[in-house]
Amino acid sequence: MDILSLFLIVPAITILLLVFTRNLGQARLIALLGSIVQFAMSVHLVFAYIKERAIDDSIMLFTKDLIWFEPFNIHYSIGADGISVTMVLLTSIVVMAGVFISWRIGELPKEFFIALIILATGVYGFFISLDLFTMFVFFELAVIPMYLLIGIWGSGRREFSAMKLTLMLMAASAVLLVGILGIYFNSDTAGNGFTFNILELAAANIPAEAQKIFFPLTFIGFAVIGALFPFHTWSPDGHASAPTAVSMLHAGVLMKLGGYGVFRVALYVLPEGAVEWSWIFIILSAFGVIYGAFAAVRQTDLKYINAYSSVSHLGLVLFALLMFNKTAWNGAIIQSLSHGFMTALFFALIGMIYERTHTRDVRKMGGLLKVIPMISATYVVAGLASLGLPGFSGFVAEMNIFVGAFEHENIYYRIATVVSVSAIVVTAVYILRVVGIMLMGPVKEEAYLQLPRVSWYERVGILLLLLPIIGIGVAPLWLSDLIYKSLHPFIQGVL
Amino acid sequence: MIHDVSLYEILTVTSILFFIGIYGFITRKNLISILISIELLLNASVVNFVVINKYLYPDVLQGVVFSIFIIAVAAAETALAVGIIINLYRQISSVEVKDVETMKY
Amino acid sequence: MLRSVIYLAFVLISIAGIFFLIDYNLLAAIQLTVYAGGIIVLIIFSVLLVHHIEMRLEMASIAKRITTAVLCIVGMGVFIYTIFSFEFKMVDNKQTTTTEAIGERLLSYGEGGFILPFEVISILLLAAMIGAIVIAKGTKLMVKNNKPT
Amino acid sequence: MNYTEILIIPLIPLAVFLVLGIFYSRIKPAVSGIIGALGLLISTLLSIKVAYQYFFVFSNDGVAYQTLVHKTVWMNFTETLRIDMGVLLDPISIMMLLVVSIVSLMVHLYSRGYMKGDPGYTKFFAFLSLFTFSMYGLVLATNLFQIYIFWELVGVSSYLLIGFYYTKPTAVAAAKKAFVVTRFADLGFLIGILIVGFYTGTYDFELLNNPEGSPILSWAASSFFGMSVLSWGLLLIFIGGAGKSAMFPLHIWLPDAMEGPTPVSALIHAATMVVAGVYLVARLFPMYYFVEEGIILQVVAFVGAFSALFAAIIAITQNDIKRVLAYSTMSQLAYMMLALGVSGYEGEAGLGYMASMFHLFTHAMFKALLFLCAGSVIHAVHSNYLKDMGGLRKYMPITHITFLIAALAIAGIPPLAGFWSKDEILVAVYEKNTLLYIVALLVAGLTAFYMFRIYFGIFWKRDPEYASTPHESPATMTIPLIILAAFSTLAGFVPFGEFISADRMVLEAHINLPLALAAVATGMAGIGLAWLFYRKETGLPEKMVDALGKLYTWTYHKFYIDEVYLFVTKKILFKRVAEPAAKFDRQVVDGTMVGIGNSTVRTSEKIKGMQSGKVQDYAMAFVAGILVIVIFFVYYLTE
Repeated sequence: MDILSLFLIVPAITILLLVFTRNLGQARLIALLGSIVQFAMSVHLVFAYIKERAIDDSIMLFTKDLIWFEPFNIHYSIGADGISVTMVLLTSIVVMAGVFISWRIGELPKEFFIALIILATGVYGFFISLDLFTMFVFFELAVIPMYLLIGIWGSGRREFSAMKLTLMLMAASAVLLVGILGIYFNSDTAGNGFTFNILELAAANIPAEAQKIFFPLTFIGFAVIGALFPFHTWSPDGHASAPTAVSMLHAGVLMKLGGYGVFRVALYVLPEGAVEWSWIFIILSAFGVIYGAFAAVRQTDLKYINAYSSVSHLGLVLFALLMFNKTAWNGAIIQSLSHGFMTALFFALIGMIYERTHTRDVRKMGGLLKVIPMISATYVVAGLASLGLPGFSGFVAEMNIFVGAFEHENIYYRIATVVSVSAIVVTAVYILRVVGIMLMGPVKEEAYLQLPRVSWYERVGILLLLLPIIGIGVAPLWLSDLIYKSLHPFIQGVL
Repeated sequence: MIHDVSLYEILTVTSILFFIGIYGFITRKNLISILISIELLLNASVVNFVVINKYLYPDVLQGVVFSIFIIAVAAAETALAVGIIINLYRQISSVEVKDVETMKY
Repeated sequence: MLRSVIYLAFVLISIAGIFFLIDYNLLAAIQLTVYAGGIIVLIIFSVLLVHHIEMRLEMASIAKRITTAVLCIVGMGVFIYTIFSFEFKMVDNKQTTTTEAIGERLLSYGEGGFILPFEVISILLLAAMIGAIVIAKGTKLMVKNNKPT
Repeated sequence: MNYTEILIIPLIPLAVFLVLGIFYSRIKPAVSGIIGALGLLISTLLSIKVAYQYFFVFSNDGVAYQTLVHKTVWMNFTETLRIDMGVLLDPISIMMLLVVSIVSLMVHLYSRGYMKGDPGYTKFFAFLSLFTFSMYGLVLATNLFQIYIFWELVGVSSYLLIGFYYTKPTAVAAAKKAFVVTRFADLGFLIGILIVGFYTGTYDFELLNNPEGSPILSWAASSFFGMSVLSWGLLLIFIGGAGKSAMFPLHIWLPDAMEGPTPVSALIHAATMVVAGVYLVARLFPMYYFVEEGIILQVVAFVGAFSALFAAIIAITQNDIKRVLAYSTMSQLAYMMLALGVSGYEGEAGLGYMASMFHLFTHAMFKALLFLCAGSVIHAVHSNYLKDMGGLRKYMPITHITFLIAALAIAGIPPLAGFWSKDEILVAVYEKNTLLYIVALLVAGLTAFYMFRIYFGIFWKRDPEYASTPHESPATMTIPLIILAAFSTLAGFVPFGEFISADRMVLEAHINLPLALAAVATGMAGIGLAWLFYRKETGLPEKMVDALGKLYTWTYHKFYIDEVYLFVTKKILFKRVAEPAAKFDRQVVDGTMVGIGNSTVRTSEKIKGMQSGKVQDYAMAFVAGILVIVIFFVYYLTE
């Protein structure tokens, strides 16, 4: 059994078992077991990968290839490099934390966990796929449960948000599909027939004309889910309505599909198109970085603040990816990971706060540090991590991005870098504003004094997410080595 | 076999019949009228089958056989339709199309 | 209403006349018995059952009628034009198709036999019959079933 | 050198921080204080040992002091650019190591008394340890990025400590302000680092600071708006330093930062963190000096001179003693900047550099002492304001004496520490630029004046009605005062030039008698004036206030710099940028997206009628469609 396929099989088994559960207790137990197994597997994968990498120099390791639709040459083709390995690790941790955070999910627990794990399966599949079409299938598999999760278990204007989110992502998928098919039908440069396989596609040297047409389609298709300005508006509403664990998975993992897809497909397969178009998307993403940060400053709903913060942070990922520089790419991947952990943590904390105070309006809260110290202190830490404090993962990522982007030979690109660097100040403003209003200051309502303390499962969830943030931030070398080596084939593809 | 009447005339007649049926089907608002229109449509096609069989391929019998089938189906259909109409009338005392629209919802 | 049914009867009988003319006696007979005899009666009965003499016949809106009329006339024009522009290869034939031939054809299970459709049609007819009965007296049955013991 | 020992120095506070942070609720407050102080004592002893070894055992007479580096890779950027973590030993880093250790130790000891009974006692010590760790890291940094990392960390510790009384809205606001303002400056710093890294290909101080090395020589290769790009980079780095060291116009956070507990003000906002900016410029001094003939150093000098004067003037009018001290700190830091700005590199010309570092050292001692004394006073009268104080010399003799020593030291009265260092600065400035010298002299006089204004105000003026009789602070607080007073007295006699100079050679500093006399005279004049104004209680201050009118109001309101900032941030950035951005997003961008959705809905509303469910309508459409198709096929395709 190859260890990558297990990432699809284990969730499938978990889902199967979940079908037979009868109540919340059983459902969460099964889901937890499943996620723990996944986590163990992903940790094992990291070590197995490091061991294998030492002796194997091929681009992808642990590959497996089965054909599942002969007429179009569609394969179930999987493999992993350093980037997918880290992404899988991120996913498994966030899923596990999500299960912990949803420990007391109210209605339809079984269905909730099933949808959650289907989503996770889609994400795993996406990260390990080497076949464009299979990748697309998993992409859709990850998006669809989102609709149910928000529509059924959400709050506020959940139907609207769920609809908006799904429609925008579907529209993006449509664009993406056109791009993928465009790639597919231009892939026969060597006369061996069309192919969906990414590695073969990258080697095929798709004609430059076709690249220029299909790069924007592919890029936008992926970038919508990566919250590229101006296609980000599904994210604030979606986050605001989604239940906690879904927000976590959504912001923590699902939005990473965008950056990953851009990197793996748009840049790798269509490098010439990317060079041709990069300037416009750099402007958009650099603008998005600043814009998201400024928009976050004036929000009052915690989730909105965080959603806009995500727009800002993920704008940085796309920005870095377009810089065609190993350092910046390294930063982009680490930023993806770091943002994944951080927003997941943020949303988990927001969920806990909301559960206790029944409001997400920062103006209505105050002095929470006194009342729920553990949650509030973690919120401060998460905030500091988010504004790029050294010692946390965000700093490592951002510095890689900035240094890498600044290495670009074109002065305008460097100026764009300076512009996006300035977002760190605005980030500090909106983070500290929330901390100042919500956590510090006098306690605003008497009722808050009796808020329940943090429970063990919440504590575990928090720790699960906090430790990687600190881990990456304190010792980034192993992670960046893991990623850096895998970037090599990509940069060669581009230059 | 008649020589004064050619295939063209008969087909013209059936075409006219057919479109009268269509006109009736679309414009009438009464279920029974619609039923009658359908009979016209079916009959027009039956005649076409038979006539073409007769004039062009006298050796085979497909056209005739199909006509018989069509007649049989038409009979069945009419019986059912009448059953439905009567039942409907019992329930809502009307056989107008606009009154039956409630069934859509 | 009743008048239109009578006209329908005339049309059907006329079609039977066409069958007679082209020497398909069996078909003509079937046409007369099934259509003119059976279906017309059914329809007449239903008309009598559901129709009151004071009921006004409703028609669609004028616009719709005109559209449909135009459509039909155009369609008819197309049909007739097509028919007349096509050269049919007329085959001269004098033989009368016998009922026996038709019957053999219907029941043969060899090449070109129609045994299977025949059986299917018979089952369909049966089903339609039962269905018609059930539907027509549906309410009563239901009332009977729902009656508490 | 034994690098393990050096590594242990910063790691002890880190360990203390982790222990206190993780076992936060399980640890007794008293124990946490002891752990913190004990840990720091070890660090201090080790620092002293390291300093001794470096300067005396390891030193090679007659030759320039070596830079000792011990580092390990922390993160790789490219083949050449990377972040190392390590320790760099050279005279100034060791000097800073001593300053940080001593002041931090004193503050730890002092806080055990000052913070007694506070609910956040353990937290306080944890943060204090975090700060000390970060400061050690900053001081020992081997490259620009390491210094930036710890720069941010000290910033955040400062944020946490200013906001220590987090239920007080003013403290929260001050903490936020401090962080955001310095963050803004750090933005400059970061961009500066990026520029320097890009053009020189290294972050390492060793390589950057080599006067003949390629990084420095590369400045001529590129230019941008009339200045070398490298100069722009250095200017941006200086902005970072100016933010931390509260140079005008980035000084606004420092006075507000006094909302934090007083020991914090002493440690962070007087002695250590705020000098980081000065330290940064000193650390990169060869670069500043050699790149484009020191063009940026002139900026440094003028910014320093202006800030010194500006802060000294404001300090005169403030009534909150901690704010007076804060402005005084700002003024003194500016003094050090000024000295760096006028300094040369080799031999005698490098006097400014040496003087700046010397002043940094002495200032750390007496300013920490001043703050701790102020803390002691505040502890006794429970107020920061001069109007609530007076006549305290009777109640608090130790505080009184130590405060007086510190005040005399800062006023530049021989033989106290401040005299020696300030005199060197004045000499250095005098040799460079007369205008700056006059400013510096004026600042010296003003310094003496405002220091003695509060001195007389606290200890001599008539008693206000005390609710309860103030009494001397406990020994835990007075002992650090005494120790620091001793340092303030003796620090001036350290032959500083032998240890620290721009080119690492021994620099013989000598007293320039006329200049020294002028400085002392100015200081005495300031003190005398203060005596006249505030001791004699002649009502002169009020008269002066009336006479100056508008000028006084302006000064009292700190020249409305805060208001300008508030206007820019609140009115322009928030109202004109952030709010429109948020609105724009909701209405225009989101509106477009939702609009697409809505127009789809509307279109489908419109065409919904077609799908009426009426078979007859369908039939009509069907017939029409069939007709179209038939006509198309028959008459178009067959043509």
